[in-house]
Amino acid sequence: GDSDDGGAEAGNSGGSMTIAQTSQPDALDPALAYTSQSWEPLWVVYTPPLTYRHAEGQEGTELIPGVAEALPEISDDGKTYSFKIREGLKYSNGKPVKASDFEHTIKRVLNLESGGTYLFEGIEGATDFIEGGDPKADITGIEADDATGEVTITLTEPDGTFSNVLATNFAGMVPASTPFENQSTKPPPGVGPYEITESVPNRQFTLSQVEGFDIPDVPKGKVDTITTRIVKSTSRQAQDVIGGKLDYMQDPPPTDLLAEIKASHSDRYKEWPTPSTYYFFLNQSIPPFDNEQAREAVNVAIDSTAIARIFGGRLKPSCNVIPSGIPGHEDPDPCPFGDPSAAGDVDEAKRLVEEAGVGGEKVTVYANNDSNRPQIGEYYTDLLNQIGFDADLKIIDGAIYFNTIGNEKTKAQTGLAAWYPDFAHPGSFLQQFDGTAIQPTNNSNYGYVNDPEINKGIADLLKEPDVATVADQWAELDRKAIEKSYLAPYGSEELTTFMSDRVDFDNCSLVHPLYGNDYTSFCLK
Amino acid sequence: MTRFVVRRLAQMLVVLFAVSVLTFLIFNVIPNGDPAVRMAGKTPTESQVEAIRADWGFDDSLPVQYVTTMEKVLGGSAISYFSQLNVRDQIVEGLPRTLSLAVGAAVLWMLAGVALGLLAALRAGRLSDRLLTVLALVGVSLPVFWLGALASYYLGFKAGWFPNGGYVPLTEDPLDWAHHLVLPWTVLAILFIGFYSRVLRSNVLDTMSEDYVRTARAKGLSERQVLLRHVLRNSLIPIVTLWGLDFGAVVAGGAILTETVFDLQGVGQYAAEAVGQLDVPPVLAVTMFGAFFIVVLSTVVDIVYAILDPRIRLT
Amino acid sequence: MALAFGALFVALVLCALAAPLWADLAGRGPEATNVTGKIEVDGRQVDVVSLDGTPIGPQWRSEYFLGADANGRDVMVRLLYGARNSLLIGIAAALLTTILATLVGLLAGYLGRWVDAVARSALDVIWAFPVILLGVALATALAVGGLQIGPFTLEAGSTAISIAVIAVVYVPYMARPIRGEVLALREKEFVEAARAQGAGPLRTMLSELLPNLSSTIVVFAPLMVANAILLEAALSFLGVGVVPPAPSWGNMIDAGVERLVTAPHLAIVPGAMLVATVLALNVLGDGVRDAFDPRSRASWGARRP
Amino acid sequence: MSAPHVGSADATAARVDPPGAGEPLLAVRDLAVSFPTESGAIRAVDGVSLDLAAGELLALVGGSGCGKSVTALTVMGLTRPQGARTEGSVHYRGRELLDASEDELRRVRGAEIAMVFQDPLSSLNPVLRVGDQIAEQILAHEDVTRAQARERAVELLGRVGIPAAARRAEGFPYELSGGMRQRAMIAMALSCGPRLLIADEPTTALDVTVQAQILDLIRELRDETGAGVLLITHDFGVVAEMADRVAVMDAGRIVEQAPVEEVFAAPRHPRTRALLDAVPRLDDPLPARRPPAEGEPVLALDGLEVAFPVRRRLLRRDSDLTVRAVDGVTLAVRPGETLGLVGESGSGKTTLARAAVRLIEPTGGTVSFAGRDITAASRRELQPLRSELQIVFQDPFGSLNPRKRVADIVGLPLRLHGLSKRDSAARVATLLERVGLEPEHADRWPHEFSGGQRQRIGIARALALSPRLVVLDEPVSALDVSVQTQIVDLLDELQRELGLAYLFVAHDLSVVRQVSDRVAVMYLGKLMEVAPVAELYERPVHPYTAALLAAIPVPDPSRRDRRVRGVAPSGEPPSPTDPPSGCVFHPRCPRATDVCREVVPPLAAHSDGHLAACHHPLTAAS
Ligand SMILES: Nc1ncnc2c1ncn2[C@@H]1O[C@H](COP(=O)(O)OP(=O)(O)OP(=O)(O)O)[C@@H](O)[C@H]1O
Ligand SMILES: Nc1ncnc2c1ncn2[C@@H]1O[C@H](COP(=O)(O)OP(=O)(O)OP(=O)(O)O)[C@@H](O)[C@H]1O
Ligand SMILES: [Mg+2]
Ligand SMILES: [Mg+2]
Repeated sequence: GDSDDGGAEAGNSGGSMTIAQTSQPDALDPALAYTSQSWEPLWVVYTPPLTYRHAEGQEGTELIPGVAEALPEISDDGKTYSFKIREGLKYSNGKPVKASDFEHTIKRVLNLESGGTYLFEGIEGATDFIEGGDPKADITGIEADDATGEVTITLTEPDGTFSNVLATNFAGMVPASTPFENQSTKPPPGVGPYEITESVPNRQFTLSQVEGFDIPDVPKGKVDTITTRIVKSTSRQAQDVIGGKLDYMQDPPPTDLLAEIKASHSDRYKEWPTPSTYYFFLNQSIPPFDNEQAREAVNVAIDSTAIARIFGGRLKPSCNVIPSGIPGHEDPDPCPFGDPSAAGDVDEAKRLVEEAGVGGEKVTVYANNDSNRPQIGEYYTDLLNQIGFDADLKIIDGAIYFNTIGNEKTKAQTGLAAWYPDFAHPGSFLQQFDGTAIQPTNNSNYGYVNDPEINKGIADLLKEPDVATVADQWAELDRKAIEKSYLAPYGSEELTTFMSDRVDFDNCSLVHPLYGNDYTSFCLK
Repeated sequence: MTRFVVRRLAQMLVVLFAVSVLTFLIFNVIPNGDPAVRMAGKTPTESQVEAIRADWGFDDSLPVQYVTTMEKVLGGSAISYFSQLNVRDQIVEGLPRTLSLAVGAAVLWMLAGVALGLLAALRAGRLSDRLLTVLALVGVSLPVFWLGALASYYLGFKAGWFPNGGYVPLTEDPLDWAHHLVLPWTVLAILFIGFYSRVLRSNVLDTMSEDYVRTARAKGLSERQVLLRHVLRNSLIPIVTLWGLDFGAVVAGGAILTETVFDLQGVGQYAAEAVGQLDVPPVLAVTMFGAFFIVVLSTVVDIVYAILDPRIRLT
Repeated sequence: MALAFGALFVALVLCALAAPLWADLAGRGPEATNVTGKIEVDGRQVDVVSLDGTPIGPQWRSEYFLGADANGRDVMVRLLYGARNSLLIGIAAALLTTILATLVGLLAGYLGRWVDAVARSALDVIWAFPVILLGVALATALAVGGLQIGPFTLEAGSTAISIAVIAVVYVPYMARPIRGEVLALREKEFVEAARAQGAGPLRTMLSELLPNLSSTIVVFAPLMVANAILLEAALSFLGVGVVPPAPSWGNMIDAGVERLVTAPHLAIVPGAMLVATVLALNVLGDGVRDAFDPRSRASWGARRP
Repeated sequence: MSAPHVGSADATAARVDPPGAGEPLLAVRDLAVSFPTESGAIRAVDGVSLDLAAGELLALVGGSGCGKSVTALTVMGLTRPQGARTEGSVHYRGRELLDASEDELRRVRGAEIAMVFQDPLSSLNPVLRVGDQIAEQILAHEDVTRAQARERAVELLGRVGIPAAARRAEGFPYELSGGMRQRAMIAMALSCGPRLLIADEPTTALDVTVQAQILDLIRELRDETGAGVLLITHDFGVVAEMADRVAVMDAGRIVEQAPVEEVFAAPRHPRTRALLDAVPRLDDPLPARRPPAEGEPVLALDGLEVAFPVRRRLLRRDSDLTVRAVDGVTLAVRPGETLGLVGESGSGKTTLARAAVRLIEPTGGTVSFAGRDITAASRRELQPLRSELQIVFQDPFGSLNPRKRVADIVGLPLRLHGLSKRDSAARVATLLERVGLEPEHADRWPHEFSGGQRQRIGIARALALSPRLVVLDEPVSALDVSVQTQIVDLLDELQRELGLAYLFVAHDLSVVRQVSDRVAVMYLGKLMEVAPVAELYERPVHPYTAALLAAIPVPDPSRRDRRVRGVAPSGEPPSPTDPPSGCVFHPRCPRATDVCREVVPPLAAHSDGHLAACHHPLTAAS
């Protein structure tokens, strides 16, 4: 991990790049942004108190001090976190960074109804602040002293993930003058190697390098400007990267062009594993998947290699919940329902369905319309039909898909789901199977998994601040969930880096395990 | 005239009102989940949802909600449920793109349609007429989205003659603007070229058998004068009005498929995406904008028609 | 020429009807996936869908005659079953449009007064609604929730939704000319004659006016079917028509354009079928118009978005 | 090129060609014209030979479809665009026109040979200004500026008697009345001083009073310019009035060609004789009619008013207007009698007829049928009366539903009155026989019948339920003269046998004279005069009636000069949206005085059963 200013030596500095995203990021405001599309650029614009090392693989999951001088001091009861803001730190607009800005940053998250609210609800007084609705009110659990730069946070309960929370983009520092409004069209200044200098929604936004940015272990970036264009079709993006009109595309090239890219442009294309879990949720609150055998049948029948082909090979088959790269991951040996890299056993599955007495039951499969997803849905629907169900498919726009299946009234029986972590912590995955977290709407426990043992296990393990010590216990919970077929996982997606000829691909395409391609590593030949 | 316009304006308001109510109802009466919950993001809390609900007035009765929403839409302060972006800004952003597409295509289809239609009429019954008929019918039978996708890939990406989609503002680089739009224009126009050439052909044939054309010949006008001043002029009147209506329809959303296929990101594409997301404010706004455009143009067309053809009365 | 294309259309319908026969021959149904399967080509076992997801091309034999799609399904079988869906929706929607439009046109044109005013405003409203947007809006909203109108339940995702949406969208295109024609007919002396004999409005409309609308209706019918098929394809292309895995030409094209590079047949074949069908109907319609009302341009008023 | 300036009076003399050594202006020899069609060639003209000298007026007469128009069009090369094949020769001033190049022909057309067509509305381009359409022709032939041409156009319009010509030149054809349009057409024809004028039924579409004016105009112009005129017509009255010589055409051939007196005095060809015989004449003896029946009127109209709202036009500031199509008409039809109703087009005859059978709602006054007030009767209340009160329509094509068989058309009233299918079929058969058709015709479609046969079907339908009164709205106007006679005879016969009463509407005074017991004259929605038929035709009291009678061309060339000129009303009927004050006829009336302008004359009795609405009746004076 000796990557002090890692990128500065390799590759040239200067120049500008034009890159593409498929749709306007959900927000260009750190308080609100909550997708990998927005986190990828915002990571290099808004540095939180803590951050992750700009490095690949396991090394990249290491927490390092960001705006904070050092990692926080945690009290013995695990409820108090304190850190000090680095001295002399400035925002991209030249104004000094103050300790009280931190409280303002968190207030914005809580006040703006951000998706990240839940992360900070454990702070003392946070719920009162939210309910009060008054942005000027104080959050009692946050003490900031501008004179010393000291920040102290008090939690109501110990939370082993809170250091990671302090490293999420939501905690990316913004000045206390930032209004309590979505700032996507005029993003506020931040502390980071880049600042957003232009933002035309749905068209493009531009990151420009910040003079004088200096935080140890956070690279300063190489190219002067990075302009992100919104180009709706990945096929066009890929064609333009091939033709040199774009320098980089965030999304994977469409399956259709992969073969050609791999054949002719392998020198500027790579695939890398993500800590993600792709699975079919199986709703155990309603028939037929309230029946364990019926769920098992699905697990037995699934052919991950078939789905891998639909992904154009960009899927690493696996059979458990916590993906590799995340503490607590442990490949079960053997997988309870057969090797994920081999074909499924349709006959056995048929038998199980028969035995469970659910043959011929109507099942509606839900899928979203993002790339490849309908096709997976079609595969899955046919598979369910093959093993004896009477299945149809319902395809819902990606923008409302998760709300739809997360609504109790939808009564979604089964369908596609995938999970990318908010931070490198097994809890981030298993929380989805926490029965106590089930909500009537916006539920993310799509399968309504409610196993007291698992619920308790999660609650206990989350209290432990040091994940490493309880990694095998997390793995145990994982195994329990899949043995009971609470879900039908089939693998982790592999994402890609595909760049134009102009880019110095070999030296300048660092892939961070959580944030993906690291813009500070980008450089031109 | 003034009274006609006033009456049409009143009718227009009624139609627009009905369109807005209908759109609103389509998305509100039919059960499709709670927009507040949808807006709240990945892991919302109950209080958050409540807050959104209060802010957008989702708890109010439908008529009140309608009024609230329409106030926002018409006042230009409506924002998308999802992107939180101002809807009017987005429409204003997309409009030059949609207009560039529509105007170019409309000019193209008018010119080509008239040329081919006239040619077919003059050659009526001969082989070239049959050929043009078949071509025209093929034209009206080609689905835009299919043709567009093929053209964009084969002529754009494969052959590299044209950009494979996208838009460059006219003000930025007029040549590049046109270069980006050649394929979309053509693809969108083909349907109308087929259609217009057929209409013009039959208009011309009908007009040629009119008594006043015989009169024109009896006056000793040259065939060219007869054709231009009498036949074509009269045959074009209905076409001009059609043109107005079609142009309105194209701007108002008829170009959705073309915009989507060529990723022009105009108003139509914006609406299509919003519809998929059940994002009511943009859909309402675009529908209102589109309906407004259609209604205004049809009024204009009526007036133009009455000017071109003095026999027509405005009712 | 019209006859030849009429015959082509009939042939297409017959092919669609014979879809199960071909499915038998090909050995798999329209929705049967076969992502990891292999078939024998020139004595070698070949993946139907390669490891990087590229489906096999046309084999020109009963199995995978036109190749496979990305899920390893038989394109030919899907094409034929897709024809069933496309034609069913097209014809049913056109039928419904015709019935609605005739009804509206007849009532509005003959009864006049407030009936006409209401009908015209309703048509204006539908007309002012951008067609595709209306289609997509209705279909999306219905697809999520379904709809219950009295005893009729439109289940989400059913073809009935597409049919209803398409039918409604095109009503103004046909109702307006019919209304115009009724207005003209109403002034004809034979209608007066019937009234002079004491015939009531219902009788006048049904036995005096309706028969005289038949040529208009006949002229419109093929064009309406053509338009409905195209709109269905457009809706399916936008993902709100026929719901996969059930095939329709529109959703096949939609899936196909994603594979233009590696498997162009996926987009070209259903597109060509669509064009052939619509062209057949258009030529037929053109011929019918020439035969039935050579001077009227009304039918060219039936347009599509 | 020194085209004579037709606007100047002294141009006339210069224009007369010296009769060039026997060389006629136009000489047509063995002209044959055929049109290729899918079902074989149609030989429309089959050997026509004609001569026309300068200054001469040759009338080409013949029944409908005999090839008159095709002959005329072929002379100008205007059948070429329709793909006609021609044989024979057309010599114009020594030049062969049949095989002339399009360019040569173009120079002749309009400049030397000009043509006036039958329907002036459809013959003018609806979207171009009248003045421009005339100027266009001048520009095509003469080297003048656009402004000069327009100026000439205005002059020409004034010359053919269009008041306020400059303003009219700026107008569009639809803004002119029928007569004005035909004048404009003539102005256009004259614009380049043609030597030959071909007028194809120039007055057929016009009212008699206007027809008289147009014919006068043509004659005057011929006298002034000395041009040869080929006048096509089917009306022997017009022939007698106008022609120097007559060519009678039948089935594509000229069957007789002679000076006009000869043709009338001693028609040689049977076809000529047949045509002449069919012409109704005002000087025929009145047919013997039963004395008008007494008793309660079957139909009584009292102060009947029908007004229609009129819509505005773009860019014209009319206020909200109504047309008072029928304006306070009081009239009665007695049992078994025929009441003729005449009037010029637009005078409200049809409206009155339709209101009488309650097809339209009167806006004022009452309609009584057999003593019962039916003004406000509902459809249900009317239903039983429908059997007794019937109507026959003008258009034999429009009044039969093209999609129904004759049996269903004639059977409709029967079925509506509850007859079974079988009974009604039997009755239909007898009805068809009764009107001179075959029972087998019941299974045919209307389009399989000729105009006359269709009108018979319409009559059969009206008779189906043994009515007491039949309203006949121009039952013969759309028919050929010979067919007219047959239908009139049929009606007469039926009346005698069934004791029907007729309200017989027509614009043709000669026909009305033949069938009526009494005649009512309408003008602009008002009754002008009602009288027994002999009274009315012999001693008209109202100047308007007198004018109408005077305007009818008499089919007798020997009486040509005795026609009373100047009695025919000047001008045309004013717009019904804006009727004149006082007596509506006063602007056209030679006897009008101040009182006529201010006071509406009441319908007053002048002798027994002779009523007229006039301040200055003709009784004493004439
Ligand atoms: N363009 C054409 N094609 C085929 N047949 C035609 C054409 N023009 C005229 N005819 C036929 O030629 C015949 C003579 O027509 P024409 O118009 O000369 O009659 P007409 O004597 O002028 O009759 P009318 O008194 O009705 O005007 C008719 O039978 C008509 O149907
Ligand atoms: N439905 C209507 N709406 C408006 N105006 C009408 C209507 N019907 C008739 N008129 C007008 O009323 C007047 C009388 O018309 P009507 O048809 O009764 O005349 P007519 O004497 O029968 O003439 P013609 O000899 O041409 O048949 C005309 O000016 C006509 O334009
Ligand atoms: Mg003629
Ligand atoms: Mg009339």
